[in-house]
Amino acid sequence: MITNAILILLLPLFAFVVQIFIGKRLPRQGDWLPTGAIICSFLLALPIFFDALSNYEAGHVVVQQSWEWLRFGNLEITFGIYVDNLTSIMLIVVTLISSLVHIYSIGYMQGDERYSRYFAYLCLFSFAMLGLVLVDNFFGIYCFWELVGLGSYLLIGFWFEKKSASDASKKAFITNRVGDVGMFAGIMIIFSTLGVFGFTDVFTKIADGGLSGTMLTVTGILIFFGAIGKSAQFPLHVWLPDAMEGPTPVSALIHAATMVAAGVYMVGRTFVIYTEDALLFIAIIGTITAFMAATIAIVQKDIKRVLAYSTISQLGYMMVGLGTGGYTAGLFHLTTHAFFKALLFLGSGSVIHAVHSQDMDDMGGLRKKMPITFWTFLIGTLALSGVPPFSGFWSKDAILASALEFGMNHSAYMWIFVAMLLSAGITAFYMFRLIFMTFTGQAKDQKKFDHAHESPFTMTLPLVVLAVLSVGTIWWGWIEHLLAKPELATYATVAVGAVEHSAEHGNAHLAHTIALFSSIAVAGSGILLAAVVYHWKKISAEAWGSKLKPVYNLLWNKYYFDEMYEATVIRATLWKSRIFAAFDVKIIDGFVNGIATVTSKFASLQGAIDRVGVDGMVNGVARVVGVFSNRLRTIQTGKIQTYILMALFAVLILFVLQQF
Amino acid sequence: MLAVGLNHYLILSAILFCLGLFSVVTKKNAVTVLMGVELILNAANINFIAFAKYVDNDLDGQMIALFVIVTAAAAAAVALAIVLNIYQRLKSINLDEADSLAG
Amino acid sequence: MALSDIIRDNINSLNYFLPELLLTGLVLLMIIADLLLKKERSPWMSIIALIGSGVVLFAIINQYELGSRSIFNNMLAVDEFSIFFKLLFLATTILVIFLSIASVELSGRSVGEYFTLLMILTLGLFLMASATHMITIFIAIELVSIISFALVTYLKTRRRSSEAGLKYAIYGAFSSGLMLYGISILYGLTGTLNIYEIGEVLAGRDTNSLALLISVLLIMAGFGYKIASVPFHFWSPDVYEGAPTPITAFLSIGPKAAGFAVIIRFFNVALSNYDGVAEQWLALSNINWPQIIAVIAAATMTLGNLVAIAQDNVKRLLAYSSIAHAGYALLGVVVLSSQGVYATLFYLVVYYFMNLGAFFVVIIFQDIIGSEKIDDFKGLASRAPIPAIAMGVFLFSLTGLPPTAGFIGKFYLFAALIKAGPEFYWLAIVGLLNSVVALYYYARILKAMFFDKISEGVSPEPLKISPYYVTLLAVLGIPTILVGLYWAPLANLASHSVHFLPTF
Amino acid sequence: MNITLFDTIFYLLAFLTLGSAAIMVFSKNVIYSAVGLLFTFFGVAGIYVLLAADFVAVVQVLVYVGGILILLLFGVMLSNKITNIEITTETLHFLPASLVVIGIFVVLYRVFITTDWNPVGSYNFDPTTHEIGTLLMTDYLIPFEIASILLLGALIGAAYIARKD
Repeated sequence: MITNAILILLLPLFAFVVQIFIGKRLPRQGDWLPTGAIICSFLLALPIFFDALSNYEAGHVVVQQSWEWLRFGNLEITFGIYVDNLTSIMLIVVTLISSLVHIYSIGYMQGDERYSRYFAYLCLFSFAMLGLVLVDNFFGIYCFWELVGLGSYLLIGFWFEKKSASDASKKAFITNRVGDVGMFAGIMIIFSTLGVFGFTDVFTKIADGGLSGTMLTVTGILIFFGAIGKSAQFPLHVWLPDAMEGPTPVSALIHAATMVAAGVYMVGRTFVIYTEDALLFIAIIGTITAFMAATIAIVQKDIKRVLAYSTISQLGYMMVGLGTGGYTAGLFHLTTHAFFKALLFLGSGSVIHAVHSQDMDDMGGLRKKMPITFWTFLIGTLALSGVPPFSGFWSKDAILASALEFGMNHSAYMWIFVAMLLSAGITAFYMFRLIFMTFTGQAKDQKKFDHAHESPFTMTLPLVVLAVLSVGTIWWGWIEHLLAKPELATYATVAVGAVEHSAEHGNAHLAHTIALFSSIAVAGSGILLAAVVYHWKKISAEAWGSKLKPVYNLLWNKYYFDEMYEATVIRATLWKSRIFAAFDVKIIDGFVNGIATVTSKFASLQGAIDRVGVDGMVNGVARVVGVFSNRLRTIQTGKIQTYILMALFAVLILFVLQQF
Repeated sequence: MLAVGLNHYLILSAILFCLGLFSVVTKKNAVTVLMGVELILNAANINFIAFAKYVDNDLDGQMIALFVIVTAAAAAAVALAIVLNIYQRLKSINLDEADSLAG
Repeated sequence: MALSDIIRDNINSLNYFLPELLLTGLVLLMIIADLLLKKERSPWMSIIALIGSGVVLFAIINQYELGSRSIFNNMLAVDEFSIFFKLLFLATTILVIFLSIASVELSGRSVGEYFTLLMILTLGLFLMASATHMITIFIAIELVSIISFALVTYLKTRRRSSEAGLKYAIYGAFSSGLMLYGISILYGLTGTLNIYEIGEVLAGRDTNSLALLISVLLIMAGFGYKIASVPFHFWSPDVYEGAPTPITAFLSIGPKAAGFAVIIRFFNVALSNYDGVAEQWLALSNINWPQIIAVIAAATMTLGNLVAIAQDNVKRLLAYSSIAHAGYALLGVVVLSSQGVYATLFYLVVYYFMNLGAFFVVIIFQDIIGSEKIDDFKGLASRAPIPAIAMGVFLFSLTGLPPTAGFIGKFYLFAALIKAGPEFYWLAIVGLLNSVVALYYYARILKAMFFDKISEGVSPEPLKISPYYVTLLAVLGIPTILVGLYWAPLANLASHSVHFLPTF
Repeated sequence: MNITLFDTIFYLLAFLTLGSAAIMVFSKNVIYSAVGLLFTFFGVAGIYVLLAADFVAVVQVLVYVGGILILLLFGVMLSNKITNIEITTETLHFLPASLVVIGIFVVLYRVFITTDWNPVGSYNFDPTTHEIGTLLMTDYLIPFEIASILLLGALIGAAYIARKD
């Protein structure tokens, strides 16, 4: 098993190295090599997964091995591989979707001038993602975390000739980095207080009371910052919709199934370190994200952007699941969502490939032209909308139940459930809006419509596979026995007193029942409303849009988040930097000029000294005036003496500061 | 107070030091600025020699003063060569005119 | 000590002084060779310099076997700490010689003086790293400064170079004056110039903290000038921009690292007591100098990073980034633990690779397209992929992203800082925030190179990059990544080098 | 308290030093400044003698007056047209400079006055030349040698920069 795990990781790396250097010279530009490597990784992951599945116990560890990597002062850093049930699920998800995306890309990217480079990047990304999943410590997860960021940066900006693409990649990178800094700080706190990096070691030490109380809450929230960035949670969600500028298969891989899920995975992996307060924080962030993104998705016209906002929204769901204590539910949704969202993205890619446009106003009636795409897409939509018996229904239902149960236990937070329920309805609405605008009705752009055709085999095959999986992962039982909510207490080596199990099972059953029916109800009404508006056209969307102009504008402008960031963060940074650049120029000048008037008396005094002094006899009085006007005029930047003066001033300031 | 002791030398040196600083910061002419630097170095040397006599009672302070004089000569030579070079470029040795590198 | 003993000690010391002696011999040899050859652009001078450096390298490595010793009556120390720095300096010199051979900027100038001065400068750096007496510290710093003035002005017919030299000379003379005044006050307080004795006297007696404070601040003006830390950094952007680029690259590493060597040795030996059990120094009770350095470090990285954002000249941008990195490296000095010193040493080596690399890419592009402006870097990735990718690696490393060496370096620094306790948490936060800001301007260069379209009117033809350049890029780029993945050997070297006299 | 001859000489020298330094600093004519500096150097040399540093005083006169000052004057001459009568220098940011420098003076004054310097205070007026010569060849051998390299390097550098080619 350990060999499997290592090979899973190394195969893509090997393929990447070969591909980046000599890929262009290989037959078919080397596309078979990364594809083959990742498929091999998938095949190698299967035994691990079945081992986990057949072992029938939660908390089962398939592989755990670590090696001393280096010494760090007087303690050693180990670097190892840790595969438990959660990892085995993630391995399957990542390798499977990555394989399908590779295959799909062979068709989609055909003829691109950097075809071989594309596969190299894709492979690099897969490697990073697999490393992130397999690694057994915080240090390693951070390294791979950044590597994933790098991979996505390269892929989003792949068509860098488009300015929007290169801007988007930069935005994604920087936004992610903001979150990463928090995560880095959190890891630093863990390392400096506990002195270890390994997950198990850290959990053990925390369970033994090495870190607790507010400090632990803060640490948890800081680490969660990383997930806020990577999983596009409020308020760092702004990068994901822009990231749709990348090639569509990339969107499917990165922005549906893997990278954005990394944040959720990380929270799941480190679940036990979150205190109740930290979990509440996670849940609230998740709720805001889920609701806000869902409402924005209603008004989008770009097919990929609808899916992007829906992804953000669903990620919010997962966070709510985790935050309200529905550990299994959150991670279950991660799995099901990975499949059906990848399906939706690849399906939209197929549509875009056919009509050469991302704007839904250019589509319509495509059902007959592209039957495979339509039917698979429909399955994905039903899953996402939460229609039974498709997979999304079960996982979303579980999250709603968990939120409701949380609300029942803490009535102040009932609004989380309500917001989630509303979002579920909205989700169904905008997804069917998408279906109606794209696949049914009349073609809006006849020329594009005539040109449209079903996609090649390499592209439809992944669609079918994913559609099967979207139906097939419906059985909730398997995941329930694989993933049980971990308890911190199990890691304790010393007794810390009885742990109170506050779970009130009386509510659990009731919550499930209520959630089940209410979620079906809202999904149904969402779909119905979409049909009324966009299929039968009983209600005019435009009329309502103009009636609710302010709301529409708010949504259309995505709650003005980009503008807000532009206005505050980015501009403030630039502004600050300009101030500092001007520091050399302005401060001393201002200092001088500002008090110039006040000091003209001093000036004349100085003039008097000059007159009676030695040089006063040489130079006339008239000169003194010139000296002063000159002096006031010419103090400018780049002058070495201004620098010296400021250095002296700083010494004085430091001296005075130290006095107090 | 009038009888000369260590403090008198130190205050003498402090005044010389400040005059040197003032000259370095305010004079436009590069040569005058270098003169100001020499004042600063002289002020430090007075300190060294005074401390050598009153505190250390040894020659350490005098030795460093000697080395300071030597390095001052070397620095002055190179600095003046640079000043002459600037004069050939700008036809001026006013420091405030050498400000094309800025920001 | 009897006179004969002192003389015997001097003679015995020669054995430990071999690298410096060889370097001096090399300098003399080069002066003679220059007179004999006297042919413009003769490659012989650089070859002699390289062979000589190779010999010196062996002599330095040989010093490890001789063991630690204080030589020339406590004027200099030969210990792992100084050997580490000597190796770093020699590596810098060798690489700068290679860069200078390639540089178009320097062609047409007589090379004899250039390489001779470069070797004298290296000697000065060696002495800075091992000086243990205020006289040797002062005179070594002066040696480095004065020679650097000349080298910065080397393109004497170019206005930028002349102006940079002038500013550097004026500022250098001024700051050494301040430092000297500080030393004189310290001498008055302790009655000695030997840093070991200064440490003993200060530890044994309750000195006036006010006097000690002003003296330390003034001395820090001299040291801070060498490492270009705020508020003594003002000269550096102007000088870096104006100097010939190989010299800029040299200045941003050699004297800077030497400044760190002096700072660490001076502050840890003269102004702290060592606690062997905790592997930690304790600052003297009557002066809280770590606090001062912490403030300086925070200001240095913040200012460097913020101002860098507004730059549009890559060389100047790298100058500000180099200021910021001095701030990061100071984090290891603040905490006063051997782990901190070790982190700083590690960081300096990492910085050596990534910074020299970045400057080298600038040299390449400057030679080919004749510009250092970010705007002129647009679309270079498609015209010259190898330097562009190398630049990507160096900039990622400077940003501190894994899996590059820069990340590991920063990691050690922050780990040491946080381990030192809550007193410096604020500094860690400042540092972390800075690393976000840093990303922004490094990404600007990358964006220009990789994502922007080639400006109109510029031919999109691929640029010819000679194999010589590619080799040098590989020499700098591969370690930048390799150290990021497996840094144990370097970490061992760094931790081994924390030992300085008096040994503990 | 009696004012001895020794003290009188000190005050005279101090007045000479500071007075001529002030002329150097506040004069607008560079030549005047140079003359002021000349007398400052002499004054400082006298102070050295008072402090029992006869050798240093001689070196001060030789190197500063005979070397550095001449160099500076060359600098003045070469960087101005001799026919131009107004060899002047103007001043920059006078006021902030005054404030900062006065601040520094106040700090230094306070420090010097309040510090207990632990003076041992035995006066010896033995000529120091012999002892300094010995020290230069023994204890201070290495700085002495570095200084020679320093001068060599400065020579090469200065010659390169100043020569026309």
